Amino acid sequence: MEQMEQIKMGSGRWGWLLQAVSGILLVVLVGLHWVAQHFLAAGGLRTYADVAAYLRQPVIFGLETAFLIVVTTHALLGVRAILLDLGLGPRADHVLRWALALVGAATVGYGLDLTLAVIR
Amino acid sequence: MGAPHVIVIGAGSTGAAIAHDLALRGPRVTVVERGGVASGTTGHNQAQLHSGARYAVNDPESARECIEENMLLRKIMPEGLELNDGLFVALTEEHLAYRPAFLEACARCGIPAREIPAARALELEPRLNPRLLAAIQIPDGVFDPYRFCLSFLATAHQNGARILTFTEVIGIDVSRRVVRVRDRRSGQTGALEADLIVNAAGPWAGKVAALAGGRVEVEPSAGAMVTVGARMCHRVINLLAPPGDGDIIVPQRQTSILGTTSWTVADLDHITIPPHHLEQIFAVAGQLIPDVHRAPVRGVMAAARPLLVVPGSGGRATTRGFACYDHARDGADGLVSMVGGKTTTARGMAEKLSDMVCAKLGVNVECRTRTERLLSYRAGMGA
Amino acid sequence: MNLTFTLRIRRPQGWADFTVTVPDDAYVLDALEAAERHDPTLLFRHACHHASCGSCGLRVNGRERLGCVTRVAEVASRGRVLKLEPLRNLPRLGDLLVDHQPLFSRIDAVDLPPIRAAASEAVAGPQPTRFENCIECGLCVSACPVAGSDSSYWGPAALAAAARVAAEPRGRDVASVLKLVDDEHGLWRCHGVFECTEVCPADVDPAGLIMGLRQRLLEGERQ
Amino acid sequence: MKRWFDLRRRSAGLWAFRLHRLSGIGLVLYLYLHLAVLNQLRGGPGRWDAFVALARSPLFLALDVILLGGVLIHGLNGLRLTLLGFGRGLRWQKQLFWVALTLSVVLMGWGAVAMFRR
Repeated sequence: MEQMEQIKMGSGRWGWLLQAVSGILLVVLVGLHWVAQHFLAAGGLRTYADVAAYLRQPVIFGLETAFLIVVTTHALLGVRAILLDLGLGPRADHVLRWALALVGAATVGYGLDLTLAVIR
Repeated sequence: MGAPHVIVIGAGSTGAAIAHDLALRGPRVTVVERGGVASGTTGHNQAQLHSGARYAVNDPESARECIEENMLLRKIMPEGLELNDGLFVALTEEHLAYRPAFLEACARCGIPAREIPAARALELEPRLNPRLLAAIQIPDGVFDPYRFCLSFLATAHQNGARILTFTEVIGIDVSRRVVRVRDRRSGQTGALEADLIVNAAGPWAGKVAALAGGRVEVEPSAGAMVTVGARMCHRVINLLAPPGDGDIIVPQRQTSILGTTSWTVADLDHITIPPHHLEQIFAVAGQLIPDVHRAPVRGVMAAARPLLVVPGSGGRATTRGFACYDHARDGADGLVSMVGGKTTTARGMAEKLSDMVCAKLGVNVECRTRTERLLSYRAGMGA
Repeated sequence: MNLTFTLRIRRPQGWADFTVTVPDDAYVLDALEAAERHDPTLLFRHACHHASCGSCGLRVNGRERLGCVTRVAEVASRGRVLKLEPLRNLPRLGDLLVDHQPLFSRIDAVDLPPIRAAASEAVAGPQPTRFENCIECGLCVSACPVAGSDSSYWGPAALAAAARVAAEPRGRDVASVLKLVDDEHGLWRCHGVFECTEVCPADVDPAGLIMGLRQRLLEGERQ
Repeated sequence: MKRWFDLRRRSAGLWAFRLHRLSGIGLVLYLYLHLAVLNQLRGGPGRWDAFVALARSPLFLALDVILLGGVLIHGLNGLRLTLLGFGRGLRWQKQLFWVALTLSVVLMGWGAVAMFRR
């Protein structure tokens, strides 16, 4: 049971692995995002129409959503690692986990909502 | 009247072993040490768990003490020792001539000494001088002096002893059994009352005894040692000859300690090594294991080493043995001093002194340190 | 030939300068003992004087070293000032004196045997043993930025000890030791800074052992 | 915090750690700044296209180059740390960092040229 608890809480080995895997994924996703947004578009930045057209393509929408989720996870795990380094007590750590989970959900929610708004 | 209180001055191997012994017999024990644990003689010693073979010919009493303690230490601190035995090696005809007397003396002192073929010795210790003529295996070993003391003190602490390091003795009123101390960390001074005061201050035993008006005849000699940054051998390597300078190589973790020499020192706190001593060490050790000349020097050190002056010899003769002085004899009743000896025999020395202390305090409890297993040196002692 | 220079020692109430003269091949510890003769209130720890007890660790010009085997000539900066500070991340007892007990207790908790097999290569006769490489001096703990900020972190020395137990159990229960350190305040808190390995005077390579143990846990028992 | 910047006599590993943490914090800040800026898309083409024109100014491009550098060093050092975490390349951990740093600077330079030329 204790092992499961560790997995669920993303602590220890699983936390590190999640950070490493999401990191590797990001190398690909950031690369794609950067090339797609800045290189394929003329002049390096997309006009509103370009952005809308770009996001409507299902593959792009999938990739950008995945990117949003992975980058948020990686970023917040990073923030947690820094705060853990400052020596949090178990109670503060618990509060931190919940806070970061909420921030993560809010971030992804906000991103999706924004993307959908642009597509409609 | 609660348990009698004994103050032990000095946290070297002697003080640590005495604290352990007394703590098991009932008296309350407080150890007072000017510096850190083993920051005096014990810390700098050559870390050799003596089999006694070195002294079998010319100091059989010390030799018997060594072998007895050597075997006991293997039972009470089994994980605190490197137990790879040792070799006495002969390189010249002169060394061979010493062999019969050596073997016979070892037998007399109960030291298991077994001759092995020279070829076998070279197999066991490939870096030995190939010109080796003969080799005798004896139960030498290696310990870590600092951790040796920490083990005794941690066990004493668990049995109620208080260990006050960085606490300096600044005065002793022996008639009222009061020791005035200064805590070097806070700078505050204080007085500790005791029923008996034990002086285990090693080379400084003379100074401490003088504070109480007692006298201890100690020749403050010193010994030089060199550590090279490579483990040259797995066993302690001795020269098959009467004890001389630089004739022992002791492995210690990933280094080897070459030594030792001895000379009389004026000021114990400021020892400078006469230059030729290091050459002497390398000269002799280099015969045992030629590679020592190529290994990087890692540390050069000098250790103050109290040699007991044979009473009445006018300071000329000294012995490696040890002595307990009850200063009731010279007008300082209440102070007992223990001087000389070696770390290997610390437990045995402590037993003799604790017997004397318990007799004086009317505590008739037998010594239990022959069988009592020591705690790990990591157990801690609250100091 | 002697060396005369200034020891600038970090004391509780601030920096204190001592001008000392020592032989040119003297060690930092010799210089400290010379300073102690001027001012007996100076507090520092020492025992063996040849880097096998681990009690004389300190920071020399900002870097963790053992006083007993660090030659003054090698570290005295051109301006002939040697700045000495106590080790970090261990309770300070005064001047250059720190309490090693938290380090000892952690290594004791993972139950590292003090003795190990001496020779890795095949040797004639019975397998010789010797003391572990780690002399529990605390230099790695002082150099580790994580140990500095998170007191519940096991620290490089104890994690390296756990890795050593896994590599050479000598009767210890490896599974229970790994369970102790396989969590966020143990193996997985290390950020691969490798400063512990840089300052280790006994070639223990704590960071390498930590990463090796991570590999073992991640990839399971393949060796 | 002062201790984090005590780099006297320290080696590559600690530089890597400092840079990794610095770039990490920078990237997290940028992530939320970026998401906030994108909110202008809700204002329709007018608002967004005006913002895009502004974003092409040299100042923004310069900031983007720094961002690129941060992403590169964080990503490449992250790969280094993952490799090390699996027990690989331990003997060359310092060299791996210098490679990551050099690669980042080179690619950053190339990116900058590419961006400014358009």
